[in-house]
Amino acid sequence: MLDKLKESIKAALPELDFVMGWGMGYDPLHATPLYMYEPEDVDNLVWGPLNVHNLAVHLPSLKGKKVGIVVKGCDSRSVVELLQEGLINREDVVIFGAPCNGIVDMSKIRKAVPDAHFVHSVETDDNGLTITTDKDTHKLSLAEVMADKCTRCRFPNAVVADHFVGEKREPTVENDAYEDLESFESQGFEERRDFWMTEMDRCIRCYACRNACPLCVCRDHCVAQSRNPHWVSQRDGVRDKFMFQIIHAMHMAGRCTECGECERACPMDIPVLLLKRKLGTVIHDLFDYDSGLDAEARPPLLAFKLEEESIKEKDW
Amino acid sequence: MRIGVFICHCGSNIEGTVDTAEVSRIARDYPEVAFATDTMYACSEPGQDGIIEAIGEHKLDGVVVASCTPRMHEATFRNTLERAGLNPYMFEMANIREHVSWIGKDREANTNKAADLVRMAVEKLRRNQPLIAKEFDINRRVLVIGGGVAGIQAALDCADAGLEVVMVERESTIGGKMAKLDKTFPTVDCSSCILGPRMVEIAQHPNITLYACSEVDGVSGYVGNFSVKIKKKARYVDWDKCTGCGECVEKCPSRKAPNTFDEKIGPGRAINIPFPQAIPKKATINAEYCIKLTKGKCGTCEKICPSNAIDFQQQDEIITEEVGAVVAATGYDLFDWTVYEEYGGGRYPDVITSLQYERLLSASGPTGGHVKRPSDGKEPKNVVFIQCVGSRDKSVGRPYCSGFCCMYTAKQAILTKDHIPDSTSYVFYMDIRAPGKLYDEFTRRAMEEYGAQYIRGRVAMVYPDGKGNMIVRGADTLMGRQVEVQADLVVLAVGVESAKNSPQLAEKLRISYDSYGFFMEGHPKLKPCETNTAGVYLAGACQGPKDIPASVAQGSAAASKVIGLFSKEKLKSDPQTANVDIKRCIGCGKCVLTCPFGAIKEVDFRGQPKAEVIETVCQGCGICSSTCPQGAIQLRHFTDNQILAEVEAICRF
Amino acid sequence: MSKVKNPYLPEMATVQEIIQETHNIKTFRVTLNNEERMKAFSFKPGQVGQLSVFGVGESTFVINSSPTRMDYLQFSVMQAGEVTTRLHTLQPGDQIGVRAPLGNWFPYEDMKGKDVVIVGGGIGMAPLRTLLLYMLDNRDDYGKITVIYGARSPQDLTYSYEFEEWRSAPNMNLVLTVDAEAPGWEHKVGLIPNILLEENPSAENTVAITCGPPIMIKFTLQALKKLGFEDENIYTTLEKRMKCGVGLCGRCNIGTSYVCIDGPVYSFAQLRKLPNEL
Amino acid sequence: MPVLNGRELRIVGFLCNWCSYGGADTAGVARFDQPTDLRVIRVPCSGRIDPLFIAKAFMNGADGVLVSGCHPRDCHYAEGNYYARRRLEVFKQFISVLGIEPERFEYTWVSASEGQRWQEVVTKFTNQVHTLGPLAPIPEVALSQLAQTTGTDIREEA
Amino acid sequence: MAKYLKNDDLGQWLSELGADYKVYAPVQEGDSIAFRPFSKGKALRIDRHATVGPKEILFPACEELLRFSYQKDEENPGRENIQVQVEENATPTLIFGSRPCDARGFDVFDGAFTQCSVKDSYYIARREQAAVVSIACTRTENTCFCNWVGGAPDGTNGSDVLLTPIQEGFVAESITEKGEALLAGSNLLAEATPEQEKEAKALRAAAHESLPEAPDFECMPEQLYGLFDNMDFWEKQSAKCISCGACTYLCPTCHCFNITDERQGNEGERLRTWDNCMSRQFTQEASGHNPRSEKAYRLKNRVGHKFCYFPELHKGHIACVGCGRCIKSCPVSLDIRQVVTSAKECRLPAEDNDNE
Repeated sequence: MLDKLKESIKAALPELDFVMGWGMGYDPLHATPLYMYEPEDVDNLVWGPLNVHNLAVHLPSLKGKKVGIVVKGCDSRSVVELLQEGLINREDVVIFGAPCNGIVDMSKIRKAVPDAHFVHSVETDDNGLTITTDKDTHKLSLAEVMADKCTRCRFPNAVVADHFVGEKREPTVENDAYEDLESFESQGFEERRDFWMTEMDRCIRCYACRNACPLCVCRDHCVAQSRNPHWVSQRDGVRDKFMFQIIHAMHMAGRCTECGECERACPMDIPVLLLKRKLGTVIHDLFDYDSGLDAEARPPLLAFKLEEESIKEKDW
Repeated sequence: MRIGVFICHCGSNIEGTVDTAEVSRIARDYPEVAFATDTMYACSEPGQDGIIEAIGEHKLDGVVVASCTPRMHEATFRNTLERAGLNPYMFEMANIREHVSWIGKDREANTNKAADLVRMAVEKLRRNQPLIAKEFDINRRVLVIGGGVAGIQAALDCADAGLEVVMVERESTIGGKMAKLDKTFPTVDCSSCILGPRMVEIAQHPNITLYACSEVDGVSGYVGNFSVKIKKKARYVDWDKCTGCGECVEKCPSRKAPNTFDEKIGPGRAINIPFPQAIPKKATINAEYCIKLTKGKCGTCEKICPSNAIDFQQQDEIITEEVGAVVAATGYDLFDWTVYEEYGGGRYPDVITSLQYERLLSASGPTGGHVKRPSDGKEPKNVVFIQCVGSRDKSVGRPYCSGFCCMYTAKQAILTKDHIPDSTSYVFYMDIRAPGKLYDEFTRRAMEEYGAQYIRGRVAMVYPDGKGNMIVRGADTLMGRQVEVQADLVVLAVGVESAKNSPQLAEKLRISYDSYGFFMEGHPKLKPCETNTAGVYLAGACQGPKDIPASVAQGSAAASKVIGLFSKEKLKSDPQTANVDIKRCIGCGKCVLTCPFGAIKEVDFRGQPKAEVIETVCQGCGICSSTCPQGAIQLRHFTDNQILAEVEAICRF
Repeated sequence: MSKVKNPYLPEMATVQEIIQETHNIKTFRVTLNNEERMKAFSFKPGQVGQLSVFGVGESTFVINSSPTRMDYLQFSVMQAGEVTTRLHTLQPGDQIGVRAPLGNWFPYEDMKGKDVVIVGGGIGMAPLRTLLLYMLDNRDDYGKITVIYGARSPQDLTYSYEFEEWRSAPNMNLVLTVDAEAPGWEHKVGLIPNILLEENPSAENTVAITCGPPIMIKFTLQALKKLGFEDENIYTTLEKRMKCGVGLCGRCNIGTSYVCIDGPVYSFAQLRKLPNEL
Repeated sequence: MPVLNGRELRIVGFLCNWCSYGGADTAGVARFDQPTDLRVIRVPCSGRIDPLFIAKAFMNGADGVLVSGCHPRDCHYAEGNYYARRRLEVFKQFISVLGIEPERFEYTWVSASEGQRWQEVVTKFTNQVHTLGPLAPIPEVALSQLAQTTGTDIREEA
Repeated sequence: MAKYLKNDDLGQWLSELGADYKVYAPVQEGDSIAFRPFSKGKALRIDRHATVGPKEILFPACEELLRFSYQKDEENPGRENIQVQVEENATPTLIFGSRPCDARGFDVFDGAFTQCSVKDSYYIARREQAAVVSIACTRTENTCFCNWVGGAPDGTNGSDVLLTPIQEGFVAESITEKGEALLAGSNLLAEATPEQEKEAKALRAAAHESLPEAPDFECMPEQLYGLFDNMDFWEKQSAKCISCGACTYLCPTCHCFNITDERQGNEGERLRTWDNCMSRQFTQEASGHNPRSEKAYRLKNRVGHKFCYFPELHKGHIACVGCGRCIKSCPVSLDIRQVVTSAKECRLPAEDNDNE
């Protein structure tokens, strides 16, 4: 399948400035975004559970270029969302898709393999990963170390693609039950607050969560660093850090596809996706809307109905 | 910045429950406050002079007044600043009367809260920018919605002042309710004699364009430049050709159509001219009853019309008119009295409404001015009037007084005696409300000179006696006994309610309406004919029950407001509009999508898409500001930083 | 605790006088509250200061009064960002913070005995004014002084109330220009580089100093080269986003040179050696 | 100092100018007694209210936030409260994940004529917030710095 | 004179040190490790590199440079005086568990903040009162390259004490007088036996061995100046960068900062906070001009600063310690080693005579 993917990229490359995919990174456990300018670059392309990055994040800044992008199912929803918001032109992007079996969560790997920083080699196959460090070898099934988002994946195949290779996969689940959220919210309000206080306190305000987010399109103009408007100060208390995460989440309401890049990018392992998951379920329940599926849809918070079926505000 | 803070006593209105001296002492310590004092009446002349003096003496460049609601006096104080040479927008108000002193008596809590509100105002003011209103052209045409007496008055006053007037009337003739009346109180002069000439003036005035049988379909734009869509309803008669000769009406075989002008007493026709003095005097086909339109046969009118005016193909038509101001004069409708089971719920033909009775009294009515009761055409000798039917009655959701029923009932009692000298009128009433010039004298005349029997009490029941008459049973609370009156005819003084579809029209005009559907005036006392939407004015009963003189007065008042508005060379737009920081805007277009006024357009700035506000179109709602994730579009004087500063002022201290 | 002086601590100062120069430029005359410090204060023409509005922030401005006239320190402020906007709302008597002097200065010592050509545009006249007044107050040390000062319109010229004083100095040529004809304007009309060429000052034993908008500097430089000036004898002052003003915060560098301490005054010969990242 | 001797809580109100602010005025004119906790911020339209203002209020120590606008269909700006309704509803459901009781935030519609209703709304909401009690403030400085100044490691206690 | 500390006594020793110092040590939070105030009974994580190093102890992510308050004249509220206060709160601080690369980061800080024309009094106050007890690396991670930039897994620069973990304990060596005092002050530390010393030495040597061969970076300034205008190179190198601040904030040598004011009512403070040269706002001017508006310029400046400008200004000292955090925590795994070696290997165009 990888060969087919390479073939189709090579075929399209002459028409394109470059194609974004994944290549191997600094060690066998890490892939990294690969920019393919020449046919020989395409030979470095890899496909598998290490392709964690959502490359759609780069698309809005490539306006004026004609580029290709390789997408997993989840990535493709970000592309749809960008199309919907008019931030990229459909004719300027060529989308290569392939069925995805799921990607790994590095912190799960670190838990399973404490020596993950000393990895010597990694082999992947249909059953999972075999990780060899300077000390020993670990056989891990993909299910063990799979990112949470993949365990509830509804779109393993690209929802939009110009070239799709391989056989489409069945979704893992039909509906997202939001069990993680349910279990979190089974706690009392004070416990939830305490949880965020502890988690947010270690934030270093690097904004990797924001910059890794394919839909945080304000980026250089984000209110996090502006004085007018002055939504957050540069203090390092929980108040401003938490406020920023709330801003991020609310700005994503109705747009977020829960690709999880914010959480994956966080060097401090703060579970910031949970906030967006909450909004995801609220939006879904209120407006029967899933983002990133229909480039023609009007997003729910930029629309209204005279009578809202699911909002019972008059009861108060 | 050097801010001056003025805490108003409002006599004892504020000072009674707020320690204003203490508030001003606290305010002195707020950032950039250079001067703070309490003052007896900030809005009075000495109060305003004091502010002006302080501005000069303390070199103030911003002012906070803590007094009543800004909805009352914001404009007043902005003027004060302007007179002192400051930009009028370097001003904020803290509402310590309606929101503090009047809603609680705890002086300590009130003083503390007032000080907080002043702090919020100071923090907001610190972030104000001087604003200069943009000027724009006025389209000196006015739309009058409704051709009743109030609308007619407003239209003629405007037209006489040289303004072009567009009048839209829902019915096929203007004249409204007044045209249906026989006589008017308290002078008992002929209604059509005084209204008729005014209607003719409308028709003939070179400045007035009349759309009868039409409705307002949509309104866009803003003061000075409204664009109005008018739906000309299909009437199946080409009015350019129709001469109003009435032959078609004569010959029309469909006689089941309700005669709405005669309040459905007396026969109607599918094709009709409401009454001989109708303006415009044109025939209209009621499609529901027209045999041709319902069954495809007949077409008698088409055959006999001497001017070939009949057009069965006619469709509704939408016309757009551009105007600079709107006067809403849509009047009222009558309460649907059939909810009163005790009065028969509409089952007895000889229980009629006051307006139906008015038609029976009228020479142009179905009985030619001879009072004949509907059931058998007999002249009634005992007429019972029941007042407050759908007025002052919480049980039917109409707790308000309709205001003029007492008067017209008295008038009808007098007229009954005039028409049938051997008759007796009985009036069941709750209270007689006759506060107006010559009004109380008039009701007394009805009792004293015309022998009307006034019985104070509610009617418990009206029922037929089985011999063709009605029995009215009620209480005489003055005498403390039950009474029963045998009645040949029962006339219900039915109350007033807002005209049908008033809320829908209000939404189109973007004005408020109360829970009964009456339009909200700008201020109950000081702006009785303005609305909260600039350029939209009210006349007549659409704002609340009103009799003819009051409606006419308000029609003139609304006209004078329009004339005043149009007397300006140019209009100034409220400069509190949205503004794009082009360096922050990423051109995502979310603001363009959500602006209800189309006031934001996408422009190209050095190859990048950016948002741009059309300042005269922007109404200052701020939806764009809360939509823009970068905070690149900010509503002036309600910027994110200002609201955040207010939030901080509340939460941090 | 270390004995090292706190480089971030401003001195308190009082705004004495505010002059509205143009629609968006105000000049502030300030004195340090500590009289001893004010008396002892010394700086060199071209050095800058950081003005603080506490609660808003700091911003860098050249001290455009002359070291020879020390009744006050003068700063001209064009309204652009948050700090400048706030500065514009100040009134005489208001308190601000000052960290000064900072940075390097014009080579006024090396210029002695030479002719000087000053080319300024708009707010760019501010740093040049301090040098000009210094030279006027030490008139014998310098040769002929040519000042070419231009702005978009007559209303955009700063320090117009001083033009008479400048003009009346000996061996001095003051040339004023605006971009387009304006009612009542009796001086030159045209772009600064063109007027410079028209004036045709000799490059012989002459130092040229220019300051203004980037586009003007670019063409002025070309004009100066045409007139025979060498890069070594052409100076300008640079502007960068600054925070600390003392070479520590890391944002104003061009390669190894930190504009806040190694600048703001550079000769074009120096700039040519630095990486191309203006 | 809004938290008057412990009797009051911090309650922030955002009211649209045309309806609810007028409604509150009407309540005042009618001398309808109300609790004193609420501080009103006047905005042109409920559509101006970015839910993040409410979040900011909670972060800064508000114990309750009340938003009120024109009834749907009655917006002075035609559509503002429709957008507001969606955004505010989403926000109201969202805050539970932050550990803020949804009852600390309500939004409602009160027209300029509904003075009585305004009194009821304010009274009911104030009582509702008092039932929940004060909301613990979110620290403005890093917890580790707090530890430094208090000399105890609050992490350990948590 | 090496000493020996048993693993079991480590907690006790840190508690003892706590009497004179505020002790910071690495602890786990989530999947990350950070330096936090030590308290007994708290599990230390010294088996792998901390996610965020000890830099913030001496250079806090946020600190108050000063506090100010506007004070009103009693008689005339229009007259405001401003009081400015600087809180001097540096206390004796001990950093335990840093790695040699982390400690070497303080070397760079010393260069940037203390050996320059204007000195940073805040940093100096803390630095003077700080003691650093580092742990030598006996195993090197895939992202480690300290030997490329002049460091070593057992490097001593910046540390007062270096511990080498051996079976069941640590061999402790003092580097400075301060370190000597630290070791002398406790009965928990015994004299290390020759076997223990030998074991430590062997482990350290093995660590040296495990590192990849170091390229010669002598030529880097020249190479980087030569590549300055080669935007194609920098655009390709920075293509996958998302301009976040993970690399700079986690870097033990990055010392750029921002200064902002905050004010509430009449009080406020001037804050110094970490800033990030990879962000566009870093050099954004009010006029709209930005000398480093694209990420390619910013990566160029970051690499240039570390491998060219800083060494030029500071006796060849590269402003990178090879800890590998910027690689490991980069959301897109951008590898600075690869950027620098590519730059090194780039063939520069022949000297252009016009270009002086």
